[in-house]
Amino acid sequence: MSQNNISGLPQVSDRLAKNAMRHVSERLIEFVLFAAAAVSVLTTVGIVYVLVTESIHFFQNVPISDFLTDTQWTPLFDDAHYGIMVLISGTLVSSGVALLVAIPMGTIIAIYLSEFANPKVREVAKPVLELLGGIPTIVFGYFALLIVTPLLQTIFPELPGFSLLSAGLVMGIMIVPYIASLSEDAMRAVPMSMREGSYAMGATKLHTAIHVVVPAAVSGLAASYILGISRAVGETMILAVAAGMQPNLTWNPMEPAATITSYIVQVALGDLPHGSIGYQTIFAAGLTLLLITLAFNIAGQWMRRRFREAY
Amino acid sequence: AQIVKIDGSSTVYPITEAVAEEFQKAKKNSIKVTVGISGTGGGFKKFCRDETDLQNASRPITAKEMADCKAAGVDYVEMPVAYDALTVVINPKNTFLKQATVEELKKLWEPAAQGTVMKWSQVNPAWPDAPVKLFGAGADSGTFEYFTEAIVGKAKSSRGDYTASEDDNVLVQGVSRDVNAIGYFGYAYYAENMARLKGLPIVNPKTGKAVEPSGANVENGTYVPLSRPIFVYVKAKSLQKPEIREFVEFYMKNADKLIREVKYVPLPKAAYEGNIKHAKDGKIGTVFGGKNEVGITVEEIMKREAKM
Amino acid sequence: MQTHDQPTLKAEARNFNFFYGEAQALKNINMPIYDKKVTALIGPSGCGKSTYLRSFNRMHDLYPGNRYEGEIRFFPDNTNLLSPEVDPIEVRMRVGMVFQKPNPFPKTIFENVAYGLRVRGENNKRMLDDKVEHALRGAAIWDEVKDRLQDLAPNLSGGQQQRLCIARALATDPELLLFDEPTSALDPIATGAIEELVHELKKRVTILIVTHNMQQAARVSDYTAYMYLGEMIEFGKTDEIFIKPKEKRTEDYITGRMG
Amino acid sequence: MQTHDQPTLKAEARNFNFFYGEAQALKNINMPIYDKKVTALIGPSGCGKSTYLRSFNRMHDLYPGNRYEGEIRFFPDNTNLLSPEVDPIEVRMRVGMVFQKPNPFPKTIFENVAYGLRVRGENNKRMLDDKVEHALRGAAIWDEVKDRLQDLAPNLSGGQQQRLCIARALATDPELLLFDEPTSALDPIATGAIEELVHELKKRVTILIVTHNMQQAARVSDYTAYMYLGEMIEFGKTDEIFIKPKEKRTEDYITGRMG
Amino acid sequence: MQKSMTTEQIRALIARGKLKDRIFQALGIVCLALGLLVITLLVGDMLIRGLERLNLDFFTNFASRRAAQSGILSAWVGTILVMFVTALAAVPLGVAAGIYLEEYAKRNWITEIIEINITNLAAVPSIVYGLLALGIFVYTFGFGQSILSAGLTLALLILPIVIVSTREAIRAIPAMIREGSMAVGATRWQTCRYHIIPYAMPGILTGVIIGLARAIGETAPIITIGALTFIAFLPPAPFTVTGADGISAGLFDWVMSPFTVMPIQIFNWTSRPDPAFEINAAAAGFVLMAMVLSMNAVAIYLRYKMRKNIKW
Ligand SMILES: Nc1ncnc2c1ncn2[C@@H]1O[C@H](COP(=O)(O)OP(=O)(O)OP(=O)(O)O)[C@@H](O)[C@H]1O
Ligand SMILES: Nc1ncnc2c1ncn2[C@@H]1O[C@H](COP(=O)(O)OP(=O)(O)OP(=O)(O)O)[C@@H](O)[C@H]1O
Ligand SMILES: [Mg+2]
Ligand SMILES: [Mg+2]
Repeated sequence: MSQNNISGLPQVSDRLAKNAMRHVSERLIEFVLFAAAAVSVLTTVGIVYVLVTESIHFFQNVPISDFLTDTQWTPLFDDAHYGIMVLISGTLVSSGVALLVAIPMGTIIAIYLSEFANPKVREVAKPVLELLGGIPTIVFGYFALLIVTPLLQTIFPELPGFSLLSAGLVMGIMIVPYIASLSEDAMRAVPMSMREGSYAMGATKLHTAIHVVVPAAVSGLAASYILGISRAVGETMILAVAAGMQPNLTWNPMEPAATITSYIVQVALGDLPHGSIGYQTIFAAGLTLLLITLAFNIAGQWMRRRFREAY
Repeated sequence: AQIVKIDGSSTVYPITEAVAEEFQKAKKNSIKVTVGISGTGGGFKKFCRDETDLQNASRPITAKEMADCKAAGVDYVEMPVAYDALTVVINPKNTFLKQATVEELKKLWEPAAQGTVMKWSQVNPAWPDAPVKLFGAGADSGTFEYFTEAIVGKAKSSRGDYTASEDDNVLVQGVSRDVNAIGYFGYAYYAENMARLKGLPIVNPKTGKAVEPSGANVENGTYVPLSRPIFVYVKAKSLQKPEIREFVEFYMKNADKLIREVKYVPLPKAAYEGNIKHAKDGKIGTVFGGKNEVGITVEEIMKREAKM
Repeated sequence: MQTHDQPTLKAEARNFNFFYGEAQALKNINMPIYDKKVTALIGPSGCGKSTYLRSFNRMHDLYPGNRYEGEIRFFPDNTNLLSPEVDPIEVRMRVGMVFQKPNPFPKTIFENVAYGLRVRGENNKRMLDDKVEHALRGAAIWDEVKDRLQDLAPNLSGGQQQRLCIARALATDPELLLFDEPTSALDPIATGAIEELVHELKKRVTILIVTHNMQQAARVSDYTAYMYLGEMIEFGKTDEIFIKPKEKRTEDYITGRMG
Repeated sequence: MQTHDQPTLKAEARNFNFFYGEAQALKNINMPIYDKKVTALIGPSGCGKSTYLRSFNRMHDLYPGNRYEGEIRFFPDNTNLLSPEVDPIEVRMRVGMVFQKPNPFPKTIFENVAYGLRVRGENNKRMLDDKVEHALRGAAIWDEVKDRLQDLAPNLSGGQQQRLCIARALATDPELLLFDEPTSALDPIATGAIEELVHELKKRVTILIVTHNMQQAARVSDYTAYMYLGEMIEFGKTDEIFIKPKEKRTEDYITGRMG
Repeated sequence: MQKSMTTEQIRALIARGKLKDRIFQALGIVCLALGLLVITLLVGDMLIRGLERLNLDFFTNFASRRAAQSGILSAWVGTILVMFVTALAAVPLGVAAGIYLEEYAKRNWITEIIEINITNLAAVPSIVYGLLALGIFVYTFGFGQSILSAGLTLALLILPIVIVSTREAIRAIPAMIREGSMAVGATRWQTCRYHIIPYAMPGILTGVIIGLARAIGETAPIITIGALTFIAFLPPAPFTVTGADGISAGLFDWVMSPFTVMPIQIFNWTSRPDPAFEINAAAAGFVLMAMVLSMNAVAIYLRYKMRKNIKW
């Protein structure tokens, strides 16, 4: 290489001089990025603050033991009971039904789009599917009530007009694009050389997908599941419309029930005076939901770490 | 720009919206009106924080809210604007139910009925041995509070095992699809869905005669105890502003026509005139003393207000 | 079965052309591959060796826009490997491959080697253990990994990864083995082991190997093909190609670089 | 500046140990790297050559759990490359690297080579054009890619990719260049060109090169280090190492494989 | 290593494998078709029922008590403006947070807390965000019941989605790309800017697409912070004269304006007694779908283009 090439480059001392500036700007950028990540923490702090301050008032009037053990939830009735288990059961059952639909269906669609489908199909189907996530949930609610429930009633004649089952199923459909889209991205990012290795062994598409692509994309799949679960747990309107809003301690999806979220939205937009005990129940319920999801998330994180180590 | 800010109950919303629309048209958009639907509770929160001029309310202001308003120095004029007749509805295919008494409804809806009264025959042996499917307003609503007080005799005292919804159209769906269903909600939803629902005549406890839910029967005062007034609260300070005064006046003058249009039941003319007068006189405060009352007639409200 | 002079054919390219979309990467290639012999492909970087090799197990089918023309006949059944009627999976079951860049799966070392067997429906633990060990020994990596079979394969060193990939290909015992520079990431000892293995293997398998190392080509192969800019310049017995090539270009390439 | 016999130090490993988590990959290495000389690292696959090489530009810093012990001194400024006070970025600006597996960015050929310059703030189009051409010529790939500089680099053949990566490292003119088997994916012609380049480069740069090819080590390097199982077995002038190594193990490795 | 299978056996095995392939493919098509069917059903139903309202007046009228004259002017304008604020806040913030967590953060308990925190936020019911935003944006920051408050609220709501998809997209980038960049002396930020962000972009865009789709359909949280239902005027366009005082609006005055959005209109219309409003709701639902699709069209196109050029 020529002489001018050398002179074109900064000398050692030059480099050190630049270093100081670079250091500062890198630090600054890191700080900005950190601040962005911290926004989520601040949001949580805010949410916890909002929930806890109001819940304190609530728990001053309602013993926690009642809250946890009572089997009735009638906080707005004259004869008030505050058994949160009633709402928790509705939340868990409806989310469970939704995930039983969304996870298999989303995963299958993701694998299909990433490994099987013709690229043209993929490029059209994916965005159209993503539309599902944008339909106002009230529309889904009526869909569940007016179309899915009657359809299910032809299969299960004893199914009531409002049930966790039909709300959960529709919720599952709504969540499908979350899982399908994110999982498909993760699978598409698996290097081709990995697939080539598998195909060269004579593996079929399905075998390659299940034994090479999915394991390689497992982190993305897990993340999409977590988002899907979260979406299910946090969903409101579908349940408010189609699940019956009937506080009912049940683990049977064929029954109507209320969930934490549908209860919260109902009361938050209802006629109750703010600051009353009845109104404060929504904060206690919200806090409970937050703690439940937190427990699940911590467990999930722990499992993921174990999984990564073992794998 | 001059803006009239209104928020509150979604039950009162259709009326206020109609008024707002006509008012803007009449004023050629020189005055703007906005209406929100954050619920009576959410609305009062804003109203008592001095953020809105008018408050739509499907129930009278509560003691807690009165205190909040007071703390913020918000005075208000209470104005009943329409009747919301609660209508008990059944499926049109239901042939055995011709009427019901308050006692029968009480048997069906009281807390003791929960889990035990599951069949029609348990309420009245003349009725068939078929399961009852119950639909009703969410426990957070003014409708619920009023219905329980009127029927069960104690506000918020109800069985819990019924399908509840904030959205009365959901209840309409529920009742119209189940022969054994019975439910209650605002009159307007019945009036608009008469093809799919049957309104159940309720026996007037005083006269002992069954009265059909209808605009006329509400207006002539025979449909008791399930007719209730709904309100607009106007901030006294706002009434100093000409545009708000104009709006309130417009509201009361056109109420009768517009309320009929949106299928609610208007009050007697005198009530609206009284409202205008109270606004002029600055009659602030509520006549309910922070609690709801059942069976109170508009005349009585007006009388009390006159005394204030 | 046959005399040394007249080897039977295992495969044969006939008027074979290959296109990456519009760009022609291989031009009218005619070349026999003899049964149970080692054929070396040599030629400068970018001349199309990998492209040619990957045609034998229809790897190009995985990408849209790639196009074959002509035939690659496979014997004894005399099928055209490239024919649309022929199932690429069957081709790949019969034709194993080791790639130029090592590409272990993100699985354990054991599962990497057992992969091909599982694909073939083998799930017997004892059997798998046996065959995995056998293949790892064959690829001269058993001693290094025998105590860490449950470790993740991508944590191995580059050379270890490549040998693992060789073991993976060996485990399923294919009829034709394609090696794309299998030893380029290996040290001399491992290279020697692999070369010995190739010697051993050719008793049973036909081998097609790309190499940049002329000595290696000379050492291990029976036949050598010299490619240049997508064309097959010369094909012949390795001795002849290395001692007196017919083509000037082949000679230049080999002699210029043998020392 | 210095006599041939007493070369100045460019870097020196002192009691250097390296750990992947719990597993020790390098054991107590002491070794000088002389200025403007080529030092070859040889040794069997998995012995730690890549690990050692990657320590010089703090590549291991990118992963949690990796641990250095001891020092690598860098001259003339006599800083300890591994010291936490030293900015790894600065180290990498001065120490270039070519990896064992070619790793072009999924960008155009031009942008791959220009990248190091852009990182240094160079955005002048003319200047970039010049330097990119220069570097590509240096890596003996200019003729092949000069008409397709805007093509995506991952579409190149394996050998072309590797030369591109060499060009990328050359473009920024580092003080010390680390080569991890740079020619393993290359054909003899390209290999020859790279070797010539190394010869050329060492007038200005210090080079540390891992190679499995003993001839290559013998041809290009001034010093050679033999590693085995994470230890530095022997270090010395290449002539001496290859002709009469002090250690039996070195001799076995070299002689057993030279032919 | 002896030959263990005959050609027939192999063929049978392949046939079985291919059968499984086909069964799975059929399953995939069924699942996909089911999803698409629901979409077509819902969108088609909205279109058919709402068709009679889908004329120009519907887009240029404000809300009215008469279903046939009621339009969505303030709603679609409001939705576009709110989405603009949301995207502008959520995308940079989410991408930055994702980059921080993947490329900068050390694996320690602080990072772990942030991680758990983010996944946890995804499950918080949207109405709770409304309650939070009411306290923070509306009252504490004094943004009032404005487009700004709503946009930021929804941005917080979809932040977890953007962050998670960013992180996963980054994780999928092979380590050797990062090594290649760092080895020429690039700083972390340079590596992010030249490599990580561009290569992660398709995945990030997926997150943006489903995040915005989520945000555009939300009702409860923005009702809570004070979105209106009847509003018969538009936010001030920049530099136009507003009201009688003759002062013209500044470039950003619209962000502080009261507003309504499409889903609130839909929500309101579906709960009206008069069934005629259901037609409006259907028509508005269809328009909303069209808005989701066109809002995402750019992102979808970019994702499609970028994906083609990235391979390793
Ligand atoms: N990320 C890692 N985690 C754990 N162990 C590793 C990792 N990378 C390499 N090793 C192990 O460290 C040892 C040295 O590896 P290294 O890559 O330095 O070998 P090498 O001498 O470069 O070999 P080759 O010539 O095959 O490239 C090997 O046993 C390898 O399995
Ligand atoms: N996917 C692809 N798309 C377009 N062109 C390609 C693609 N893969 C390879 N090429 C081009 O085809 C030609 C032959 O490539 P091939 O990989 O077969 O070379 P090779 O002989 O194996 O070289 P090397 O020894 O460097 O591995 C080269 O010019 C290369 O740039
Ligand atoms: Mg090649
Ligand atoms: Mg190595």
